Formats: sequence, structure tokens, C-alpha cells
Amino acid sequence: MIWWLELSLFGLLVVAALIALSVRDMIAAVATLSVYSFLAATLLALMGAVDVALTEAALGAGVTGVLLVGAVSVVDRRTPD
Amino acid sequence: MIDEVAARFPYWATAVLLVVGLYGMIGKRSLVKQVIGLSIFQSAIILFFISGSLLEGATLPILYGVHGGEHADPDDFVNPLPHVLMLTAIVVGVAITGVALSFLVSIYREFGTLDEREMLDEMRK
Amino acid sequence: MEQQLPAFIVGAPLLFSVIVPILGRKWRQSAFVVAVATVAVSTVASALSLVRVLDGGTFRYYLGGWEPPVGIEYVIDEVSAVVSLVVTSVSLLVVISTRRWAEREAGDRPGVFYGLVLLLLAGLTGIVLTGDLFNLFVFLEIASLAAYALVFIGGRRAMLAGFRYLIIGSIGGAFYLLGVGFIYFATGTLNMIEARQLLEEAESTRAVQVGAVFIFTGLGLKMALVPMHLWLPDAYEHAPSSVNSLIAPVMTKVAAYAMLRMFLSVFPPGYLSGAVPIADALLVLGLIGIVFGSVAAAGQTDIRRMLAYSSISQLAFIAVGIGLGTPLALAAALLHVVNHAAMKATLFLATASVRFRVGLQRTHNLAGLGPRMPLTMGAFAVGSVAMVGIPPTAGFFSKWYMVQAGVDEGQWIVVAVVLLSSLLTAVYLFKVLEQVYLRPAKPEPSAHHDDEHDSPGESAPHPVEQQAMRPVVERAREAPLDVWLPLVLLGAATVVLGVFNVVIMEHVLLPGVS
Amino acid sequence: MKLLMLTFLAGLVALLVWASADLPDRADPHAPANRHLSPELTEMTESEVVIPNLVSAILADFRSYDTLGETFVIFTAGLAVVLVLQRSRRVPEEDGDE
Amino acid sequence: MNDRYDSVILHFVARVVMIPLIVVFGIYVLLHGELSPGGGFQAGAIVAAALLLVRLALGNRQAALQIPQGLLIWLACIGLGIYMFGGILPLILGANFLDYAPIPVEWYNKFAGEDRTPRAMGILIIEVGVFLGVASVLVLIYDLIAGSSRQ
Repeated sequence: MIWWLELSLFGLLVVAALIALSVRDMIAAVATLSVYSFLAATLLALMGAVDVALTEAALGAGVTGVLLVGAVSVVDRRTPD
Repeated sequence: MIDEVAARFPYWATAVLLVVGLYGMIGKRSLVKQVIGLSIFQSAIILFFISGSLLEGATLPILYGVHGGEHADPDDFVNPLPHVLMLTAIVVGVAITGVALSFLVSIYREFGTLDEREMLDEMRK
Repeated sequence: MEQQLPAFIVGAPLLFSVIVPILGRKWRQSAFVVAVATVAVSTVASALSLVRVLDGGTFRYYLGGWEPPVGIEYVIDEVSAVVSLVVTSVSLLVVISTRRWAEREAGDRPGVFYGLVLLLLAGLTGIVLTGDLFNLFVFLEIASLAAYALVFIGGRRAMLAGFRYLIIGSIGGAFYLLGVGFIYFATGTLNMIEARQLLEEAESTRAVQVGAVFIFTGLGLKMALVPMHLWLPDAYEHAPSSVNSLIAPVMTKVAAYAMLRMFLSVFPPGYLSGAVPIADALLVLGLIGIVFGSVAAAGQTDIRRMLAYSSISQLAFIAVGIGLGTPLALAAALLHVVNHAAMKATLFLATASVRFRVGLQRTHNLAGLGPRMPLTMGAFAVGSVAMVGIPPTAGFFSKWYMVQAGVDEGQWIVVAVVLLSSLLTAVYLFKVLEQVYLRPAKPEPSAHHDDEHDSPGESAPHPVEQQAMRPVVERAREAPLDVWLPLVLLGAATVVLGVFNVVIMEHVLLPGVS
Repeated sequence: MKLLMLTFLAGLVALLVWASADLPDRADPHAPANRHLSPELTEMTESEVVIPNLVSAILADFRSYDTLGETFVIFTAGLAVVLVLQRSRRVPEEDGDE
Repeated sequence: MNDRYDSVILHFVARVVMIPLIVVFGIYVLLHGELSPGGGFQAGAIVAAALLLVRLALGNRQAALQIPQGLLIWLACIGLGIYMFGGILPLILGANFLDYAPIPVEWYNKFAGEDRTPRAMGILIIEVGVFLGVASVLVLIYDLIAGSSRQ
């Protein structure tokens, strides 16, 4: 019954995505996006795609998050929506 | 009913994620939020491809016996081709995000804001 | 050696895009020289491939030596060889003639600038030649990323346009990838030719139809088909001159070609007119787009924005050809891809040349320029005449074949719209020509001049208009040799293409599409 | 405007769910993608490339041209960022014509 | 993130523990790409992520392993050059672009005491190229984006 483990992870992903898009503080949004990517990496590993999971964890959660933090630290932290 | 859900839910879930990401890209005023939406959108497609690579009773696509000359049965492994495609897609996604962020920083230096509406107002002046 | 030609068409720009940034750092001039040499190699390889195709028919190049379903292949048939030759040769002429402006716009990084230009070209030729659905996505992204950055550097207003372009272009690329996913899961292959065989055997399913919808939406976004065109006018208007002369002729045309390629080699005809009538949708959107683009162009005062809207209308014309779907219509659409690349390159180059000589870009300020810059404006006039579609220029014949295809199919509305669009095109382009040739130079051109668009001292190099006591245009001189010669060649090409249209149609395009 | 967009997005979900009815089930052993290409790839990796990691074999050998393109995508991104953020407008005047 | 946080532990952990560990892991992932999950991309991404996390933790200026931008561009070009070399070498030897079959491997097998097929050799070459390209470009992008406020 591994499929509903996957299903619940998908549910968490949707929640994380919505939070990342609705939070007003940029740093919080970026952090949520990293959580999102990490959940996605877990899901990928669960589905047997270890190579993709490794890359997603390093690139999606790591590098993209750091790049976004780097950019947000240069610009305004608050966001209109 | 439950079988139907078990067989189809990856497609439904990725459809929802896709739309959430798309909403971020076209419905948000803040350029940073647009980039975040882009990121979600792309990972939804990645999950779509990978969930299509699953195979009942299969395991990681690594042939442990290859140097010992053991013969491997393709049915023992999940389909590796989508994995390869998605490795490519992830890197493409990061490249686009990087370029988008550099645009964003450059725009901020020029306009002093990242709100699309404010920028349009300022340009009309 | 001859079998390896396709590797050179794409491989040469790829290889030298790695070398140019390093060279350009040390020696400024070398970046331009190496870039031109590379594009020339690519052009020659394309030309030789075309000769080979005409001799021996379609040939396929297996990258990595693996046969298609396993590996990736390049398919060089009449159509792809012609389009690749057009893309490379037009780029060659444009790159040569935009040198002076590019050096200003690239600032102190000419190596990086030309590296991106080469990557753009490599991406475009890769899209044209490839026979693999996923490989097309990868090269589409190379070309798009290079284009976003090149558009973005055009100054203050170009920034927002460039960011919009990036977001919308990425949606397009991602939709295409999603569509490929549907096709892959329905058939199990990524090779175009094999996908077609498998689709023909199987019955039409919803998955394939929706996959087709996504593929066409994605490519439609990239080619600015009408409801999806919103990024294009801003991007073309504000991009640096050297860049929009390069991407306007080839970039969207290659997306249109990719769409045509989907019709030719992926989806069997029945698929696209069944429950999800994509062919009809393209036809309708194309017809709307032709009229919309022409009308919008007629209302513009900025000449570059006018040309951008005219591009939308011309791309919609290509979409109509694809939507009609008969061999004649497809060949007409292809002929228009070729023609339009030459015509638009001429028009944009001439505009940029004027802009850099006299700093003018509003249509009503161009009065009296004709005699001052005879070669530039002559080429502009030829390009305009070709756009309107007056024989014997190239534009006439693609419209003629399209009308014929419309009559064959009984689609009278196509005939009517194509003729109407010629009329509308004539309205806005002849308005410019009238200013250029028939009106005397105004004593005081443009009180609030073109710089209201650009931040000062940025793109319009001559602040002459502020101190203009006598007309700016009277001080205008002909553009230098390396600008006007490519321009005149392109202008001549539109006429030559028109004169030899029968040869091109019968020996190259029609066999290619049937 | 907002309503229009939400309708469009809801329609997109509906379209995707509608289309997914014809896609193979999750983990279906008879799916075309599992039947058609993947066994060939496994066998050829065993016989010709002889490395255990199937993904590496496909990534770097069978479809290495994709990988080449993809490395160039990230290289393009690097050049793009350099051009956008590092370009200085001061040009060394060399040829004064113009 | 340009401020330095004055935490000895953070400093120590980031500089002395994390970097060597993650970089070693990255190299391991690169070289074992054929045997286990991993390869050029993953290794490049991991090494880049390591360098970036340290920059994030310590602030840009104090971070270990500051690499000048010119050098990063060079490294990226060299990485891509290695990949193109892997493609052009077969072309010179008479096969198609990127067809590794004719790559000579005897010298390497003798030298390293391994039993590599030419194809596995080609894979190794291009994985190294990918690794260099990806890692250096990612670090370059971060340095330009985060460092740009200072100029």
C-alpha cells in the first residue's frame, strides 16, 4: 500500500506550494519553496528515481533556494502579494 | 473507486500542482513570486514524468550484476528513460531560475521595486 | 566527411560559443571575427547539406551512433535543410551588418555577447534539424535563454519586456514538455518518425489529443500566435537594435517551423481534426491574427513596434497555411517562412540603420530620408513591397500559393483574409514609404523625440535632435559599407526568391511536404 | 479579470484530469512506455556499455546529445547572467567612425 | 547575505567540517556515477551547493574558497570544452559525433588497472566536463546575483 504514502506526500506538496505563494515575507516564501523541493525529492526517491531525487535535493532545494535567498537579500523583503 | 484513485492520483496531483504554479506565474504582481511559481510549475512536470516511470514490483535502475555477467530482466527495474529526461529538465529549470533572478536584481537596481504594477505606473509617467 | 555535415551545422556554433567569451576578454575585435567565421562555417555546412539532400534524398544522422528509437537522430530532408540554410545565412548577414551597434550595446563584454549569439544560432539550427521530441525541447531552451538575455540588455523598458518574455517563454517551453510527456506515455517513444508510425497504428486517444493541444499551445506561445502574442511587441520594440534584427527574422519563424514539423512528422492528419480540432483552431486563430496584426500595425507610430505587429500578422499567415494542411498550403507556409525571414531582416536592419545614423524611429519623422540614404531606404522599399505582396517579389508568391490552396479547399474566407491583409499591409508600409520618398524634410522634426522611450544616452546615440536647427535628415549620410551591403543583399534576396519561386516550390518544398 | 483567470486554471485541471483517463495506470506493467523502449535500453546497456547505472548509461551515452544540449543550457544561463549583471556601458573607443 | 554572523561554531562547522565533507562526497558521486546513483550533474550540483551554503553561512566576503569570476568563466568553458572534446574525438577517429566506440582505452586500463569499455571511458570524460561546467556556472551565478548590491 505504498501508494497512499505517495498520495499524502503529494498532499503536503500542494500545501507547501500554496504557502510558498501566499506568504508575504520573501524569506519565508523562499524557505517554504526549499521545503517544497525537499518534499518533492523525497517523493522522487520513493518512486525509485534516486538520481533525480539526488539532483532535485541538491539543485532544487539547495542551489535554487540559495540563489533565491541571495537575490532576496539584495532586494526588498516585503512583497505586495 | 479506490482502485481508480490508486491508479490515477499522480496525474491528478500533478495537474493541481501545475495549476498552482501557473497561478503564481500569471496571477502574482511580485516578480519574486512569479519566479517561485515557475519553480513549482517545473517540478510538477518533473513529478508527472517520474510517476509515469513506475512499474509494479520493480526497483532502482541499477544493474548490480553487470560486471559478473548476470543477465538482468528489464521488468525488475523502473523505466529509466523518464529519469534521464527529468535530470535534463531540472537543470534547465535551474538555469531559467538563475537567469530570471539576475533579471530581477537588475530590475530592482533600475526601478527600486519588484511590483509589476508599480513598475508599469512608473513607466507611464 | 560528407556524412558528418549535420554535426557541423550545430556543432560549430556550440564549440565556438565556448571559445568566444575567453577570446573576447583578451582581444575585443576577435569576438566578432570568430563569430562571423563560425556562422559562415555553419552556413556552408547547411548549403552542402541542402545540395546533398537534393541529390540523394532525405538522410538521417545518428548522434552517438545509436539508431533512432534508442538514440537521437538528425533528419535532414528538403524542408529542414532549406530552413536551416535560411536561418544560418540570414544570421550571417545580420551579424556582419550589426557589428557597430553590437559593440556599443554589448559594452565591455563583446565576447559574452557573441557567445550568446552563437548559442542562439546553435539552438535554432538544433531545433530545425532534430528528429527527437525531447531534443527539440532542449535546444528550444538554449535558444530561448539566449534570446531572453539579449532582449533584456536593451535598456530600461526592455527590462520588463525581457522579464515578461522569460516568464511567458518558460510557460511555453514547459507546456511543450508536458505535451511531449503525454505523447511519450501514450506511445512509449520520443522519436518523431516512430511516434507517427505508432500513432497511426493505435486509435486516437484523449491523452494524445491533449498532448497535441499542449505541444501546440507551447509552440504557439513561442511563435506569438494571436491570443498568445502579448510578449512580442514590447520585446521587439525595446530590444537592442542588433538583437531585434537578429531574433525578429529567425526566432519566431523557427518556432513556426517546429509547429509545421509536428504536422509533417509527428501527428497523422486524422488526429488533428477529430474530437480536438487543432488544425481548425490554428486556421481560425491564424485568420484572426492576420487581421489583428495588420490593424494594430497600422495604428503604430514607432516603426519598430509597427514591424513587430506586422510580424504577428505574418506569423499568423504561416499558421493559416499549417491549419489548411494540404501539401500546397504547407509548402506556401514554408515559402513564407523563407520569404519572411529575408523581408523582416531587411526591414529591421534598415530601421536600425536609420536609427543609428539619425536617431529617428517615429514614422512621421522620416520625411525626406529617401534621397539621403538611397541604398538603405531602397532596401527598405523593396522589403516593404515584398511584404505587401507585389510581384515579382517573394511575398507575392507565398500569398499566391496560399490563395490557390484556399480555393482548392473551398475556404473562401482564407482567400478574402489574405487579400485583405495585403491591403492593410500596404496601408501601413506605404505610409512610411510616402514619408520617406515623397515628403520634403521637415524643418523641425520631433519636438518630443524618440528618446522618450529610452533613457538618455543609452540607445539613440546621437542627441542631435535637441540641437537640431536644420533638419536632422539633411545631415544623414548613407550607412557604411558593411551595413548597406548585407542589407542590399537581403533586399536582392527577396526579389531573387520571388523570381525563382517555381524552382524552389517544385524541387524543394513540395517534395519535402508530401 | 481574476475570475477569468481562475476559470481558465480550473479548466486546465479539468482538461488534464479528463486526458489522464486514457493514460496508463500508475505502475502498469503493460504501459507502452514500459514495454517499448525501456527493455531495449536495459539490454543494450548490459551488452554494449557495461556499466551498472542505467540512468548514467542513457544520460551519457544513448542520449548524450541531450546532455550536451543541457550542459549548454546552463552555460547559456551563465553567459546571460554575466551579460546582464556585469556589462559596463563604458566602451573603449577604438574605431571612431559612426 | 552579506553580514557575517559572529558564531564560532557556525564558522568552524561551515569551514572546517562541511566543505571538505561535501566536496569529498561530490567527488565520490562524480566518480561512482557509473556504479551507483550519481554522475556529473549530481556531483556538480552538490559541490556548488556546498560552496553556496558556506557563502550563505559566513557572508560572501569571508567565505572560504573565493574564486575570481574570470576563473569561474574559464572553468565553465573548460568543462564544456571537455564535453565537446568527447564529441569531436570520435569525429576525428571516423565515427559519428559523440559515438564513443573508437575511443582508445588500453592505455587507461593498463594505467588504472581497470577493465573499462570504450563507452564507459567516454562516459567518464563527459561526466567530468559536465561536473566542471555545472559547478562553476552555478557558483558564478550566485556570486554575481548576491554580490551585485555592493558595487
